[in-house]
Amino acid sequence: MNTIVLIFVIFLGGAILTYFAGMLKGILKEILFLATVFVPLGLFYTQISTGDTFNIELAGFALKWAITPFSYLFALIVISVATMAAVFAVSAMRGTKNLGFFYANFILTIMAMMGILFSRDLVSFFIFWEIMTWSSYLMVVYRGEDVQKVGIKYFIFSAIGAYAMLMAIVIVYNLTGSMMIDTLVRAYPAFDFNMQILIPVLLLIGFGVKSALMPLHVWAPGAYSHAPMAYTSVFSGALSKMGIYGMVIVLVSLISYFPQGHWFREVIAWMGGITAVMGTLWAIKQDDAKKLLAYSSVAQLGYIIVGVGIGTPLAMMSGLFLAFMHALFKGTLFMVVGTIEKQTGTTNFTEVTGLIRKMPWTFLAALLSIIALAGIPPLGGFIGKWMLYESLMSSEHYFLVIVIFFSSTAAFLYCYKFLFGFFLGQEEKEWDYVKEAPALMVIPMLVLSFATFVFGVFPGLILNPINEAMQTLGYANTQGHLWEMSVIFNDWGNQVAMQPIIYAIIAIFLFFLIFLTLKSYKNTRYVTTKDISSSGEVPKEHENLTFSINFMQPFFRAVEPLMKRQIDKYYNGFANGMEALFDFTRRIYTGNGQTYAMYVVIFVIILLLLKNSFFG
Amino acid sequence: MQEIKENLIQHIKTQFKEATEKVYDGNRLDFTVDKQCIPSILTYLKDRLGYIHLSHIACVDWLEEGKFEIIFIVWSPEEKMKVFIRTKIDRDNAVMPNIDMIWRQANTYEREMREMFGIEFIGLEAPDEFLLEDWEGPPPMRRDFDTEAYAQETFWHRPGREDALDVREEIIKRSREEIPDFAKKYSR
Amino acid sequence: MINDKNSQKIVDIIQNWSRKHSIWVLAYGTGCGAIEIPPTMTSRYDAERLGVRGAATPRQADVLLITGYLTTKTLKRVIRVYEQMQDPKYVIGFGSCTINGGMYYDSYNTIKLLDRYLPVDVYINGCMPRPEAVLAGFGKLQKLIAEGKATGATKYKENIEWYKENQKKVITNWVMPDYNW
Amino acid sequence: MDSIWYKILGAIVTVVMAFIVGLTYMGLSRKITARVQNRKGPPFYQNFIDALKLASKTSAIHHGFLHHVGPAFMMITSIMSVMIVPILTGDQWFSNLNFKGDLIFLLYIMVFGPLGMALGAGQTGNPNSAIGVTRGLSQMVGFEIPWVMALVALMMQYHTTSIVDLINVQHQSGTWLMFSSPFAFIAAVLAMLGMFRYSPFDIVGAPTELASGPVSENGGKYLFTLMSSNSIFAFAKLTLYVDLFLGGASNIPVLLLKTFAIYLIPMLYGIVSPRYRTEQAIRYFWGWPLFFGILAILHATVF
Repeated sequence: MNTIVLIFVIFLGGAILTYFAGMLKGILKEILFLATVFVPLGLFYTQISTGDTFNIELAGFALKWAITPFSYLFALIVISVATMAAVFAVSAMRGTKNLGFFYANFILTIMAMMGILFSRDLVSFFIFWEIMTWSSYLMVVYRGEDVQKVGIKYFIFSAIGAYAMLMAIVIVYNLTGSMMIDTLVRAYPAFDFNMQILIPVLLLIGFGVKSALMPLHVWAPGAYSHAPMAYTSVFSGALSKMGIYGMVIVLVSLISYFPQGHWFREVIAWMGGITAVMGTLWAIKQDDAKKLLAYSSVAQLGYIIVGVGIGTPLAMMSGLFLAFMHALFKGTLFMVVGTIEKQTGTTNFTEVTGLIRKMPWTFLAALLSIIALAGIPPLGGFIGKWMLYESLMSSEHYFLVIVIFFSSTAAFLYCYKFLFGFFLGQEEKEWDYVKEAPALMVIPMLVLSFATFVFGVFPGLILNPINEAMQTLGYANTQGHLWEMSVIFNDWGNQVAMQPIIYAIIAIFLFFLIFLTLKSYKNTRYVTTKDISSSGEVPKEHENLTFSINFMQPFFRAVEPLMKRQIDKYYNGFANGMEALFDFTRRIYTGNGQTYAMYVVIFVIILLLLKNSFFG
Repeated sequence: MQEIKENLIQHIKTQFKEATEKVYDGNRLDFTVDKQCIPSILTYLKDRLGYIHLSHIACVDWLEEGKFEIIFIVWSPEEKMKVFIRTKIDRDNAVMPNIDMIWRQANTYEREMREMFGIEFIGLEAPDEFLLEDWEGPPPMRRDFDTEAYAQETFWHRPGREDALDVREEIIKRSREEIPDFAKKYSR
Repeated sequence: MINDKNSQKIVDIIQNWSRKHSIWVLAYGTGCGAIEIPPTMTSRYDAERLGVRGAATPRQADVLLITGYLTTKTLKRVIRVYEQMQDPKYVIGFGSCTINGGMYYDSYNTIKLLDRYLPVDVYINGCMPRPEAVLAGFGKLQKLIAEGKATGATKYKENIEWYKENQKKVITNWVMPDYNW
Repeated sequence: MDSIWYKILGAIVTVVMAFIVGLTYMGLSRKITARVQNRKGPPFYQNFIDALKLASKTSAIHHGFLHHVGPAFMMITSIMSVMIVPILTGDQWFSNLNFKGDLIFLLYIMVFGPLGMALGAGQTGNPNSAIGVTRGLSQMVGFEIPWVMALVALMMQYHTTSIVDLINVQHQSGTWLMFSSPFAFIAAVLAMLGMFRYSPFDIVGAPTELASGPVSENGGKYLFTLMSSNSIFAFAKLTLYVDLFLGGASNIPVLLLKTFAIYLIPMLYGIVSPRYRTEQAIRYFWGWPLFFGILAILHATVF
């Protein structure tokens, strides 16, 4: 059997098996679950190389599954996040109800993502897209809280995206008579102007919803924060990248052949920039860690969209690099929140404080990921941001640079809030019972966060696949050295030019650490956080001195006018209008048989009149 | 002014028969009432007659009579009139009705009186200590509390100069100044 | 070489010189004495020219300046602040109240002798001492530091039992964390 | 091989020089402030005495590991920025570690230390520290905007992200960038007011209301490390301004003269100003400085 098919069979069988294995004894179903995640992904990583194909004829449509270097890159994202999240999920979800349901959906999501990456034709692409949407929707409503509000919102937006995409697919089939993506790409330059605009726009709506582009992002905060955290690290880390995946294909393979494509890209890039700013501002305001990370995901996807939207080789590379990095660090951060939720029972910054001495490894993972998120030098996020700035500069998007820079500076505010809120501050007696999470939860976080460090120092490890992927997309072949456009990389490619600087940083750091530790070592004491200089007052045990409510208040007083309007309001207004419309239709459908009979009579009369007047 | 005072006396007298008034010159008027009437007379003054401002609550220790006198001073910004409401309570059984639901700020005065005089206010919601931290002695503002003896007993004292000389002469010699006339009477 | 006595002496001289010329003061402004600090620090008397400068928190301060009477309630806070200061540290008692209780000699809740509770290096007498007197007090402290005689903190550590007993005698409800050096 | 040793030695000498110069400047600022207030003021070397005293404190406390390493984080930033900014132009010893695109690197490395320090301040558990940190971060978001606008204007005008290239531009054209792109200079100088945290932008430390904010739990050696890193950082920033707008310097006296001239701006502005509230400070930077930043970019697009 073809390995590609085998992978899907294992996934599908595994999903069904784990669903029914929910009744089984604990450890068995966990092993089953891990096996169904690891075996196919391992098969994929070892057995499949780019160029493998699989063709099938189904209901008159020719389906083609294959893997290109470009989809291989995204498959790497899926593999790295999904395996770690699976290990994390086993331990994190232990003891919850409906475990079989969770496992099955988890596997289905991964299968759908792999399917999207495999699909070379629009039909299977759409089918897998829908499977992904459905399984993620079921995960969003998994806990059964706020289903009305959050679930429906996610569902409606997904449906809008899916139908836009479906419409595009139908149009494409109408025009070309084929469902192959390659055919679409080849035929696109010959389409007439309206179709040339309409098809990308429809597709971009579909992909924009998943990648939480600005006007379509409103589902994201709720959905990200309501799904179980073990799943959200996949949701935000890998699943949102599927939108980026599609967007890159549309922007590069279609828009590039469109004469006015330049303006189109500009609009997308600016939308990404605005997404980044607004996502950041809203993230700062959140008091709930899940919501904060959700808005931060929106903002980070904004950066990626900026890079992808600009579309120069360097910008595209930075976008893809950031996509990879975002998957790593945001996956870790959601796992951190999941860990804290499991250990303390809450994710609110105003409640939990001072966990650093109780959960040091979790803190280390969070710290590394936050540094990567903030884009501070030795870690991976910095490389991506650097390339983004450089590309924006060289492509003369100067105001966009400032927008992005504002957003990434403001990101420090929520980065600090995240670390401070959970780990720093007063150590309260209330949380004395908290212990470090089990090793199975800590190890995936540490692996992913150290990966950000490794890729920050040796970005060539990712830049090589990105390089290959971009050459399949049609960027110029530069003997595998695309990254030399950026001044940051040195001649031998797979390392950063700042390597000596990184060594210098570490050397200076160690030097001063030794100085601080050795200087009057004996007389340096540790004192508890209750022993602070508080004007001589001794804080009593029940007195909480932590500063966590209204954390960034002065900043918000300054940016108040920006934050007044929330895009949700417009959607609510729109929804209210729709409701009024439906009310009106309900007045027509009274439920009375006689009225319907009357409608029929009136309709027939109108038809007759029309027939007489137009055709008579 | 006189008119206002008479009017006020009449009002109070009809409502509170046992109240005895004392008229002062200027904008001041005293009423002495029973301690049970205190909440009602203050409410009446505040709600009906416009005495909306509680200026002060004072306590006087009449040790010889064995009484505490508690004085409420209220003020009407419209009539520009100060009204003193006095009441006397037993020193041994110092219990007062609580009025901090009429004026919130009365709470502070009541806590202070509770600590300093040991007067119990019924239903006063302020459990913690207010001014005196870790105080274990008798209420210090009662007149039978001998503060000097207490201080002698509790704290160390630096022994004074045994010769108790007037060092001013020395200082004058050193700085070659003269003592001004008005200061001379203070020198020993 | 560092253990060599002579070189240690030289190091001591240099360190004492720096401590002498850089005095960061935490003014514990109780009572009326606090008002004498602003003129001392500002243009008229300008204590900064001697290296005397205000510190914001006890962690940064060298000198604890107690400007006036201490009730039993504030004594608790002062002890707390003194413990939070970093070695070497000095205490200046400021005004008659810290010396013998001053005008509060018969008060039921002010302590009369500060040096029974905290080791005072320098007293500045007067009620209130004028800024000139305050500067003279700082001068005296500088002299003591330079000579290595301002050893209040070591005295305190050596006689900690005695000080603790005295402190607990007036502060009956001892809720603060115990001494933690 | 020789050149590497030269560079390393040069970097160490630079750091020492930055420490001395920075502390001297801070001492001079105290002296000048005193003279403006009609006082005698401390001697200009007062800060060295203070630093020595802090270093010779015999005891120190910390509230946990991050608090312990916070000052070391701060020190990295200072030394890294001194090592990257070219101190003297055309000098083998003092050209330092600069490379292409170091301007962007500098922008990010400059926030690394404060953030590490902020984490240290966070672990102290002192609410004043946390409040100070939030104020500092908010203010940073404020002044970074005009500052980045000024830099972007320079970068787009001369198509480079390297400091050395910008210095070379000034050498070739013969005029300082201060005159050839004046709006960028104004925006950058206004941003500098916030960067140096003298009043009216001293909302982070704010000794009277926040008890010196993030450093309120640091004493002794920790405070010494912070103080020296602050002075080194100040020198690095001043040298950066000189390099960018005043044509760099070819020998040390000229460098000192130019840096001190720049340093006088925030200092003299600060002496006569009371403190802003946080949101006022942010709005200040988003007012005229932002306007000049936009002007600078327009100016750069026109030329």
